[in-house]
Amino acid sequence: MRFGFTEDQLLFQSTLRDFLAKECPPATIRALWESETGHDAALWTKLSALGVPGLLVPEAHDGLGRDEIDLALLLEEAGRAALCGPIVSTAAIGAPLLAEIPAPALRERWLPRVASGEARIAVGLPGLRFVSDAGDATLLLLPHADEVHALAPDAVQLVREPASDPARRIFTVSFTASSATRVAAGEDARRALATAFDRAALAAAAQAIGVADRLVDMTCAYARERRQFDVPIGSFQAVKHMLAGVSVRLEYARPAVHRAAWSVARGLAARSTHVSHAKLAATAAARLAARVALQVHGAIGYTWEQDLHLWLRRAWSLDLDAGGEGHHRARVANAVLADGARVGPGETFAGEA
Amino acid sequence: MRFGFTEDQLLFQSTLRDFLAKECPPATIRALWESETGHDAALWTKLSALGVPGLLVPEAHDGLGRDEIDLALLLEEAGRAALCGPIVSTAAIGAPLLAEIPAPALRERWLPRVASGEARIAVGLPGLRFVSDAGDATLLLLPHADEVHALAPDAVQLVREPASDPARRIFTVSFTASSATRVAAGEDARRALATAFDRAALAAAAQAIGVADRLVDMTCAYARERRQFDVPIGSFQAVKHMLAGVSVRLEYARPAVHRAAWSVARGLAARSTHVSHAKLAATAAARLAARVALQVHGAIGYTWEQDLHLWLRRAWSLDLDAGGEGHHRARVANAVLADGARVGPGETFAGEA
Amino acid sequence: MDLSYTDAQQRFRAEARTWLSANVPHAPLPSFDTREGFEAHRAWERKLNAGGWAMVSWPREYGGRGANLLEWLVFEEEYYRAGAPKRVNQNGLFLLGPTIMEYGTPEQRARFLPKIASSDEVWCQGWSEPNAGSDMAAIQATAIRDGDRYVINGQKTWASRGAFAHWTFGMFRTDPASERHRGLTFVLVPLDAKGVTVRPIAQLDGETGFAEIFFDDVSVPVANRLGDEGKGWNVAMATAGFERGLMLRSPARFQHTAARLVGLYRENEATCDPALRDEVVACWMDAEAYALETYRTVSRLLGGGKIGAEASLNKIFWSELDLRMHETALRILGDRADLLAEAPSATGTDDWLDGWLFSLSGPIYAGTNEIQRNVIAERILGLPRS
Amino acid sequence: MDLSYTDAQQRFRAEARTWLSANVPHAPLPSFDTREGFEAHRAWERKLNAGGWAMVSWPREYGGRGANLLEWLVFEEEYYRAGAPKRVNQNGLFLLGPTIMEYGTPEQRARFLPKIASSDEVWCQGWSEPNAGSDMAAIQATAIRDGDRYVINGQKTWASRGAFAHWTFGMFRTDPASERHRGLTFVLVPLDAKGVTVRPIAQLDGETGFAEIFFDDVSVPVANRLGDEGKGWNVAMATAGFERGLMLRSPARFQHTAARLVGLYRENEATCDPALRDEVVACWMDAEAYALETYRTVSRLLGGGKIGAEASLNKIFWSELDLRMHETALRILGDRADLLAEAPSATGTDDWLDGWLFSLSGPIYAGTNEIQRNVIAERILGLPRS
Repeated sequence: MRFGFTEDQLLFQSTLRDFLAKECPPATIRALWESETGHDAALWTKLSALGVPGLLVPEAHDGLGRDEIDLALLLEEAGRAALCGPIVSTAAIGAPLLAEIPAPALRERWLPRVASGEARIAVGLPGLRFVSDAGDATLLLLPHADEVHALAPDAVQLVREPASDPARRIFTVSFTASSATRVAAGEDARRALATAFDRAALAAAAQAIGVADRLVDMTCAYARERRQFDVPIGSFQAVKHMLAGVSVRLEYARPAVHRAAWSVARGLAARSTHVSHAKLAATAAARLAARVALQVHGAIGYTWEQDLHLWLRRAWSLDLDAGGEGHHRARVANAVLADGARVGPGETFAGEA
Repeated sequence: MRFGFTEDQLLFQSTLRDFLAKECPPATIRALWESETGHDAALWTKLSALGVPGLLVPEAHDGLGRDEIDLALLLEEAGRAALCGPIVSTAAIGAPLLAEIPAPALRERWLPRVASGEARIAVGLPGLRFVSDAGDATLLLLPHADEVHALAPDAVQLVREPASDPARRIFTVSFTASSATRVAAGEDARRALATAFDRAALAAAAQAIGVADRLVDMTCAYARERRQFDVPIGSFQAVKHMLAGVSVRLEYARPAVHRAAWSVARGLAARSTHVSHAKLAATAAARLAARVALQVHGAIGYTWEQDLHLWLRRAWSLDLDAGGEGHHRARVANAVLADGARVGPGETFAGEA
Repeated sequence: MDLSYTDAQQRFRAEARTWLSANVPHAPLPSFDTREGFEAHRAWERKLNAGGWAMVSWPREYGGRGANLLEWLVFEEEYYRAGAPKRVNQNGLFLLGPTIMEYGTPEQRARFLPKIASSDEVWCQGWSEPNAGSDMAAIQATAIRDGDRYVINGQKTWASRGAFAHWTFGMFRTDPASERHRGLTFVLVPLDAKGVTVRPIAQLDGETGFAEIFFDDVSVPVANRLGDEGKGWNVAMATAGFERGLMLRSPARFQHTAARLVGLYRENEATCDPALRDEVVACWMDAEAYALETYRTVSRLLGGGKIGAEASLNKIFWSELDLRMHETALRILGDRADLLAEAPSATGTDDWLDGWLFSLSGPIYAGTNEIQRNVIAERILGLPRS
Repeated sequence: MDLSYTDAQQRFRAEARTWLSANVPHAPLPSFDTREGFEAHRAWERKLNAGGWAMVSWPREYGGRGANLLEWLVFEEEYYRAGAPKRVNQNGLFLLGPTIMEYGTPEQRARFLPKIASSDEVWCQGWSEPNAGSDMAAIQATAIRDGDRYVINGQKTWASRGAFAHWTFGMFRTDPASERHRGLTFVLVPLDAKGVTVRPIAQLDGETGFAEIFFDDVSVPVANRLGDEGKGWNVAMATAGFERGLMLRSPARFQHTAARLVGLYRENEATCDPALRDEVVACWMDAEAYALETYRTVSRLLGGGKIGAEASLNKIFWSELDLRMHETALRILGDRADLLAEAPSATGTDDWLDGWLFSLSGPIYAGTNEIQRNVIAERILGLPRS
């Protein structure tokens, strides 16, 4: 029992943090917003050199062969940089889904190209209306009935759905399913899609933690600098207590996300409950952080030119990705209120054995 | 259109306030707590001299013949004094129910005795488990199927249900209904009981306003006096903003209670919706006031000897009287979400014509 | 207590309803934070004024119809019920107008009020400065007396509608040696004056909702001063009272939103989170409470009362309510909540997204809610200053 | 990251479970804020200590079993799971004990710790004074050195369990000329000493949960001082860290409440407000989050980390959670929520009412949550002092 990361994992995280601080400043995010595809080939090449796209790709396919615990750290850093796009759709969802479905030829063909940064995968998930990052994907994995279908970009019809968060590139996707496009069916497909959904929700949760961290940091920095009534506004108890309230919710969301990552990595039975808890807690913390950040910044935070809204928009839109509050709350409720549910002290890690 | 009280009504209210401040100080409330019946004959005699028990009794039966608007003002003052008992069960609920049911002989016999202070009425309400103040009533009006039955104290079995708020004198009541005890049936009984329920909920709401007012006053006084860190604690923004938050909820609950009183007095179709809104808003404001009052007082407020808890207990228990949050929320929801519900601007007073 | 309308009030309502139903544009106007939308909204204001409905509570000589505040509430109800356009000149109509009525000379009233009513002159407020936000007494922009003129220098910011407005009103330091709220004077400045530079600022929604205004030796006649020299703080506080208080945010606005929210919930009830039912109902009750409290206040004012620090209660209540209603609407919309209007799947999402973005500014503008809580604590509850 | 228990930890859990299941009293003990209940709880503590379970993380020589903090968490889980009694000597076990371990001399450890473990000596804290609540540095009670003794005068208040406890620990001003947090010394005082008067104070629930303690020329040996003279603030801060931090409120306590809340909801699901379902689930998640964060903290401490200002985060989180869980339970109980245990209709209401009344004190004791928010803002977030 050790609830914490290895030196190696922490080094991986700080390397990413430094890399993104340097290579992915707000100006880059704004350029991605303005771009046609929301994807920056140069940045992706550099991320690929770090192994990011292939983080969850088995080493046999030229990936790093890491698990969802490393993934959570990666995505916290992505959130901290307000970066999304293929770092989520490909590295966090597409690659591991591809690795899981029983289609060896497909894996052989695509996984090395994911790891090299050459291919980007967009994934449709059961129950979700939109597909993220479909506009720039080289491969689409899409659900149809209880099957998974693999499609080339020219075999699908995409309709872009512009959103308030320009980083959220979502599409309505239609395609003709056939036996030629089917790559998994039945229980295999159901299991793979369910795990992919959990990974998507975990990805949103982990990003939300990074987003909330960054919002707190930016807002504290502003509150230390900005003076009114001849003192820094951060010396007012109203400001202090709002920010302290964010910290409380954030610091108790963080371990829920890390635990969910562990549960997905180990394929635990309670995985979905843990993921839903993590998503609810992390996106709620991020939303609260956004609310307080904007209130403390005041009018300056309400402008397009100030960078704050890069993270505000992420905090708001992560909540909408990979299942909303109601869906995740119902998943936890169904588990916790079920007959024979084991919910008391000593049960938290009882399923790990 | 005039949303406010007459000079006469305001004088009535301030007279009551002065009277209760003098005749019903915390020591009296504590004595009522300790007493067998929760009823103080001497105080009741003085209140009777002011006309309180017969406030809603028609003048023809020696009452003041006033309506629920005056009643709301009376009960705000009762709340401010932490006084309940027959001022609620008899004056607010029992007397007007008696006046409404089509049983002239019963009215002739009891209403003058209510007005004189000689009789006290306890009322059972449909859907409610307990009957308040039954232990000291001279007459009980109890629902049975869709009928109202009138019973003498010796014809009912009472089981006292001790509650955390010693001012809340509640009983489980059982009795044998017969044609001899029946005083109303069918639509008459249903309508009378429904109005009685609304009056009971209005009574709780009006008391809650008075309770919240008093809690805010006491807490502000304490925050001005109590010093920590060499300044009055009321100068800390944390304390200020908590109390300001209470004020906001309280000042927007108050007019909802006054409007509900008007609607009950006029028997408007939307009466029940207005009463439920009033009860929800007023008890929520009182609960918030209690929460903040205790937090600002700190440990001293957590003692039995400090008077604060006289009002804390009222704030907590009024929420439980006359239908809980879920019941009242459902009543409003059913009205607002109904087909053809008129809910937009210009509809607030559309039903008064 | 009498919560029924008089026959005269009913007739007034009927008249307003009839006129609005005949005249309100069928299609929504473009946003008034674009040049095109700004002019479309001015055209609507001119039509409204021609019908005598621009500001019903003003005297007839200034373009009103001499209605009392209750009738004004009734008019607002009909206005929102009709789905009529937003008021592009709200700063002129609801803030500056009442201030000129109270502090202006007869000449100023005659000069300015009719053009406010007609929106021939659209106003923005010029109060905030980069270093004077919540701390408005930290104003640094100066208006130095030079004979019968003031020469203005400095910078104002967060002027809503500033990008297209014709005039601004604000406080300037006429006594450069003064500190805090002393030595300030309320001055009206035409934005086409020499030395004025307006820099539009893009908002969260991408539109240029507000502007910075730079003053470089801008000369205005002393006749543009409202109230006495050095007494600008008092004049501004009266204006702020109007803003936070009655006029800027009439209950009808929020009741209209609440009714739309009820409709949205009913449309999506089968698919949305069931917990939202309680939220929708709570929002409706709060909108209703805001109306009730406003009728109470208006009754008090008609009886000779004054509006005071309790305007701070209003500000907090409506701004939190507006935010909560829009948040609830977005939660009902679920994964479609942040679709822009042009998104193919945005049918039925109406303008909830834009409304929500705007509602986020509610707890900030017109004095942050933190400042309002200080006011409530100190001026209503009598708690000591820090 | 490894979230599975070792075999040794599993065996430890099994051993604790077996012992507790054989020894935990079948019927609840009377409240430890009555004389009878106090002694019944002491008897239970003696049994616990005889089994070696009083304080598993202490060294064996002081009555513990040398377990590490992870095992302590496991023990707490089993303790609450078994429904075992509240810890009457929690101030001694969880606050003073660790402080003596850190600041005490070998003699003090040998003298005090075993009697804490056995509850032969039950402790109350003597920190607050009438004028030193949130502002603990305003302490006025004095302990004046006289040779090898301190002579103590003054008053302490809000001493939980003070009515029946044997000893108190607290800060006293040893330098009468000193101000604020300087010149304070941490002293242990037997409550049967000459000159000590204990006045029980009745709480909201009517029980004498706390007491005032008056000191009138009370003489104690210098050996009763913990840490250096004048350094009491540092010693006390360490104690406060234990209180707010790990020990006083182990996650099992709240997970036990959350599990009971889940059960209560399931029993009443058919009749209670459906909105409560979400509340119950939210409470369960927060209790789970508190456990997760505690395991994370313990892992960090076992790796050599220290507990610092983040203890203030804990304090806020568990106190708000505890309140919310009990409020939710009362809302489930509806009109039976405030029935006393002796009420005929109180079946199935368990002790939720008492638990709720106690939970109300959570945001107040151990440093108000307002003080904790200041600590978080200043020491974790780096915001400037006021």
